[in-house]
Amino acid sequence: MSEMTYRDALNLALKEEMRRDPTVVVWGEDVALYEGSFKVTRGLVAEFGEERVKDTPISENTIVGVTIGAAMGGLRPVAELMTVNFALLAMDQIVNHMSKIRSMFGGQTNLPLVVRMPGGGGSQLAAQHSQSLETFFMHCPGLRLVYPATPADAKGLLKSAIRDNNPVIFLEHELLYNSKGEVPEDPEFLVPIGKSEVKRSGDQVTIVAYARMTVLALQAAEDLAKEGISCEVLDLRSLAPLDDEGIMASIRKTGRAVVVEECWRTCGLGAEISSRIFENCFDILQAPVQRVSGLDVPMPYSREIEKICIPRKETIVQAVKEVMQGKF
Amino acid sequence: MSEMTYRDALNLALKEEMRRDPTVVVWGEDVALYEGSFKVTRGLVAEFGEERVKDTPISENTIVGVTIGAAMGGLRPVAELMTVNFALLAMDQIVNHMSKIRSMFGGQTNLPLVVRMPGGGGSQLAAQHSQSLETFFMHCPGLRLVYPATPADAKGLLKSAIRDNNPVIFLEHELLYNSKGEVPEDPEFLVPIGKSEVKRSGDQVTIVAYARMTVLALQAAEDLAKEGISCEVLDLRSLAPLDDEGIMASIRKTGRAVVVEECWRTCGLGAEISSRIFENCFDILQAPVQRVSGLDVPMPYSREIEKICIPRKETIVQAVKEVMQGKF
Amino acid sequence: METKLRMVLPDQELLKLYEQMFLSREFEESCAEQYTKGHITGFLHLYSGQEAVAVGATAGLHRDDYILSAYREHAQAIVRGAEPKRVMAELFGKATGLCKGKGGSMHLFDPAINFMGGYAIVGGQFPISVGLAFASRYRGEDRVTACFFGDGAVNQGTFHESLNWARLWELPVLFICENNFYGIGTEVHRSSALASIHRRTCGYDIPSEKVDGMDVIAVYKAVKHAAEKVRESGLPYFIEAATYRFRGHSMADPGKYRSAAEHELWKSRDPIPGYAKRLLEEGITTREALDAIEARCKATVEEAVVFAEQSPWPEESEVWEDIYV
Amino acid sequence: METKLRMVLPDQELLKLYEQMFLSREFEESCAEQYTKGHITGFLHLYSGQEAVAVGATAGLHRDDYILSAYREHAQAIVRGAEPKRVMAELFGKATGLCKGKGGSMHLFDPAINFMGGYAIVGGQFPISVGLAFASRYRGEDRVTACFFGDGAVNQGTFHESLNWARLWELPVLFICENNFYGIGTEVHRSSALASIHRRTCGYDIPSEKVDGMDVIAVYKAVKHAAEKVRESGLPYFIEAATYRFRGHSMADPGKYRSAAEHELWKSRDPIPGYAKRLLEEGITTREALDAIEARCKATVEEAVVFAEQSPWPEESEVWEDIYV
Ligand SMILES: Cc1ncc(C[n+]2csc(CCOP(=O)(O)OP(=O)(O)O)c2C)c(N)n1
Ligand SMILES: Cc1ncc(C[n+]2csc(CCOP(=O)(O)OP(=O)(O)O)c2C)c(N)n1
Ligand SMILES: [Mg+2]
Ligand SMILES: [Mg+2]
Repeated sequence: MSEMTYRDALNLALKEEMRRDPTVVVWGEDVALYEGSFKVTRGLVAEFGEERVKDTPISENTIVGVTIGAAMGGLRPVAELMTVNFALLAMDQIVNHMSKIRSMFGGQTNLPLVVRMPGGGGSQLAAQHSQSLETFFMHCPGLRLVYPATPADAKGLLKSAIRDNNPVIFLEHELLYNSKGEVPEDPEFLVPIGKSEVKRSGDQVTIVAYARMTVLALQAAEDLAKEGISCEVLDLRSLAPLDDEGIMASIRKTGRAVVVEECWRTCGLGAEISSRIFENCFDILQAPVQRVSGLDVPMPYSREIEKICIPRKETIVQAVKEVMQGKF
Repeated sequence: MSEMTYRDALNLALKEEMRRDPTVVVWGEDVALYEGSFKVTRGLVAEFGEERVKDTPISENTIVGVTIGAAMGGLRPVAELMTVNFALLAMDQIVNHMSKIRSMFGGQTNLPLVVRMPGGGGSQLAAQHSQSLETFFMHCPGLRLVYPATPADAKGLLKSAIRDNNPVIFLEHELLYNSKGEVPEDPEFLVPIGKSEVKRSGDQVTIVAYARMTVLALQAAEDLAKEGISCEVLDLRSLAPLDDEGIMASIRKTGRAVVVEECWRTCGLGAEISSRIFENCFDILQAPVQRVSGLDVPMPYSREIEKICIPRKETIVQAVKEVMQGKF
Repeated sequence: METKLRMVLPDQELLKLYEQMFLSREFEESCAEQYTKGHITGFLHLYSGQEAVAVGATAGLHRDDYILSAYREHAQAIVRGAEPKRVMAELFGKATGLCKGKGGSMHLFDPAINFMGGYAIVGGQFPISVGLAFASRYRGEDRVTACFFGDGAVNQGTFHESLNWARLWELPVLFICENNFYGIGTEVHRSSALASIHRRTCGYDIPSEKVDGMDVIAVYKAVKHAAEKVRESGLPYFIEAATYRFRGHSMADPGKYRSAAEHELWKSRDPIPGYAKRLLEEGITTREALDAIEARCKATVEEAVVFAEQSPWPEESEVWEDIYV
Repeated sequence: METKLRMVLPDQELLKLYEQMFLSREFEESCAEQYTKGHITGFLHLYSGQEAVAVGATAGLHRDDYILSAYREHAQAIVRGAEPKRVMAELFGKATGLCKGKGGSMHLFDPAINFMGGYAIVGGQFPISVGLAFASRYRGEDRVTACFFGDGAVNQGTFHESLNWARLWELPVLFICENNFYGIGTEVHRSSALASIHRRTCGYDIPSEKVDGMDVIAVYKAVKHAAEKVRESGLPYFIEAATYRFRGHSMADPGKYRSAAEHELWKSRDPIPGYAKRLLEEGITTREALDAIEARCKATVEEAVVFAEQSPWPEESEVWEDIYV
């Protein structure tokens, strides 16, 4: 184990996998000479050279399409879209192509590729640069979708994603890059895709969360513990496939749930999780599931109003208290 | 009243609004000389000329962007994307621009525009041409979203959409174009955006549906009536804003709900509606809400397997029976 | 002056081109019939009239060069070597189809013959072609990626992004535009500011040329030459083949936007009888030999239909297969 | 031979250009300071070095011509007439900001002066500009739409789609590429196959030219001439202005990818002192007069900061406003 940032953990995962497998290549806007907008690709071009680590033009739909073609041609490309917001320019290649190619061609090709996308709000980047688009990808069958909360998961999931033979959308939270944690050094350390993790054990209520929302949930649980409320924090880690088993096991233990999502509330993934809990656990549910969500608004720039558009520790605490009060 | 098809009702709405307001212009791929892939724009270029009815290049993101610019410049453009599948090439202009412009510019401009998109599955058009993408638009704040089930609603909603000062995504179901119904002749006949309609009254269970799903729900209700089950069929008509009041009023009456959606189940709009029902009506709900959804798969071509991927009358009937049996 | 055929290819090869064009036409016309009977459903875009492009181009490529195309791709797949009966079964939606009945007419795919797909989103195949070309260069393979597309596709953003990219990364992509002068009902000068499509590569520093797409030999020579250039230089190249579809855009389109005169003019340039005449005039074959070829093609297509008819539907459980590995 | 300034514009106008450039620079440098103090947050892309483009171009346009730009647009907005204090308040996120604090640095908008927005998605403004141009033609207005963008933006699909569209529909769009040779850390020849950007319009039949973007008079003349052409012909035109940003891409970028020598070379061509020298040499003004102008600009910017500081935050309820009409 050694302590490192989420950024460095991702960087290490890339390096280890590139060392291990010469078919792993990396590209994206400014990932080579500039070493990435968020510096996740630092040192890659120096170690692996310009044929394996490539800068691309600002052409997002083509970045994804080239990644698909390269995967079809036998490589394991890892593309970076500078931020998830720009994935909206690539929805054609992501949804119309990446997610469907294996199936519509009758299983005759795999697409072992990863598209990394930093995302999330909270840095006063305004409406066009603050989106949490995880639900779009989760809604589309044919994709894997992961979104780590900790440096260890960041490393282990990225390595698994690169080795996976399915197309994986790999989300990274911009506000977590500098967060620190213990990361296993073993180059075979992998975190399985599709498995959630109980990040804090508790028995009165389950907070289901992911990525930065997990971090906030843990803080909320800490505060709530002081008030005598015991929360279990379940970090989804993978959004597709969703770990139904893990979710339901926790709810069966606690009987109450709060789902925290950074994305817009309406038709957000929280609704899906909440519905699944209602559908599968209604026999033991002690209160309606609560959703804590991003507000259904284009993100405003000003920090004083931006902050109320994103779930906070306080809003989670409040939701937990409500769910503790609620009953059927 | 006169009987006409869904297609002709849409065509009439376009003509009436173009006659009424010279700032209404129409464009899209093959909408002018070819009169539209689905012939919804038949006769328009003949009546209104080539400056008001325009063919565009195959450039979907730019079709939407030009529509935004024209709306900002004082027109009321009605764009057609040949099918909703191609909206994935325009998600940048739809989500990053259209939905946010008014808000991020502090309310200093409106975008009185409509983007029409035929969609839905069931014609063996395979994975890239059979999608039901309504949830993507519903998830994104800043847009209006409507999806009529009948010729009358098609006419009344399209006219309202054109007169609305917000950007409206107007979905049309490809399999409904030839369906017939009575349509009011009054050129001031408008269907309000945001209001659902009870298309069949009943008291034991509410089937919440939209577009072609409403048609199937009505057929299912007919069959169920013979078995003594009284269904109310609520046609949403507008997906954004969602008519919470209408939905809850019906559920409060029946105590049971089945939500039918053509789109993919995971993170589909059915999850949202189901969650809202659980959240708002759990006190009177007599059984868990059931979702009937499109399968979470890329649509296969072969008609023998395509048909099981889309909700059918039978699957709705079955879900209603289950919800009648179910209890908390 | 037309080149003498024997200066271009040996007799057997010349006859093979004829056979491939004839087979393609037979296949497509049979598809039309099966569509009318309701055996083929969905969208069906036929290639009749454009055969010289697929046949000439495929002959000009190596067998391990990749080929990608749009949704009007039956001929490209068959000429490259896809079994007609498995293609027909695919169109029927049967389990024995090339893609198990999951893709249908617009999504043929056969990696065994390096046919890397039919794509139904206009412009979708551009970046995928560029990616495949990168993979082959990276792996040190001596492969050209041939990317076919229509005149309507050149206004899609991916066209621009991918041409720039292919030149910038110096990738062996051969872009082949089948200019049949219409994208559905829209004539090329109503969609492209510069209707001379091959000239549109000037902004990417990609050399281009125009070829008569109704002349299989002209296409063959141009593509062979271009593919050699791509292979030697490692750089992209662009060919515009002027051609015509004899049918509507798809089976749903009566094609009324084209004048009878225009249609007749192009019909008179039908690549198949024109080429037959040349073969006969230059003494390469006899009418009897051609008859035999034609009969063989007809039989192949008939067998394909029977095979497709008799094949089973996919199992319902198949809908959950082939999505994830 | 440089033209004599007085042959180009009256003295007052010449001085106004100086004042606008100086004000822009002052404004941007003050922003940098406010960012360091934490008063401005988010992304901040400064314009220092490029002033001759915004100032020369705006002077070459009519006041009712539309202007659209990307996210490095403070100067374009201010030069066009946006109040510096309301722009600064916007950057502070205050309720008195140009967009009520909702847009921030990248999304200035002021329809009263026909400044139709800063867009933060690279390439987002292309189609919107085309749509505005269509609206003005449709309404019979005599308006040019000037669309500013960077060298990095030309590889986006919308560039291609929109140039083709503007020419095809014959719309009065003046495309102005501010080529500062870098898109973030990527030099233009590493992103564009044809690094000479103005030549990329050949595929759309749009005339284009290149101008020295460090020379406000050259930009003014080129834009004025181009705008006249656009107005007369109703057709698009394209200008590439070669320029340089003196700072990193945004405040987060130390800009290490550019050599000190390159930086120095461009610094020596700083459009502001160079132009001052010309004004003095040609006897159009005096050092004292320039000092007075400069003092006035400084005062304006200082007032803007005070205004921004003292302005209130938006109410929380504002998050629900301005989304729907
Ligand atoms: C992105 C996208 N937009 C629109 C369509 C609908 N469409 C199918 S084919 C076609 C015309 C394409 O014309 P062209 O590229 O010339 O090919 P051709 O059909 O002539 O072979 C259009 C608009 C589509 N399939 N994909
Ligand atoms: C679609 C999209 N992709 C990527 C980005 C990230 N990004 C912001 S600015 C920029 C570089 C743009 O360079 P250029 O067009 O030359 O403008 P400059 O910054 O030099 O003024 C990039 C890649 C973005 N904002 N939008
Ligand atoms: Mg064509
Ligand atoms: Mg630049």
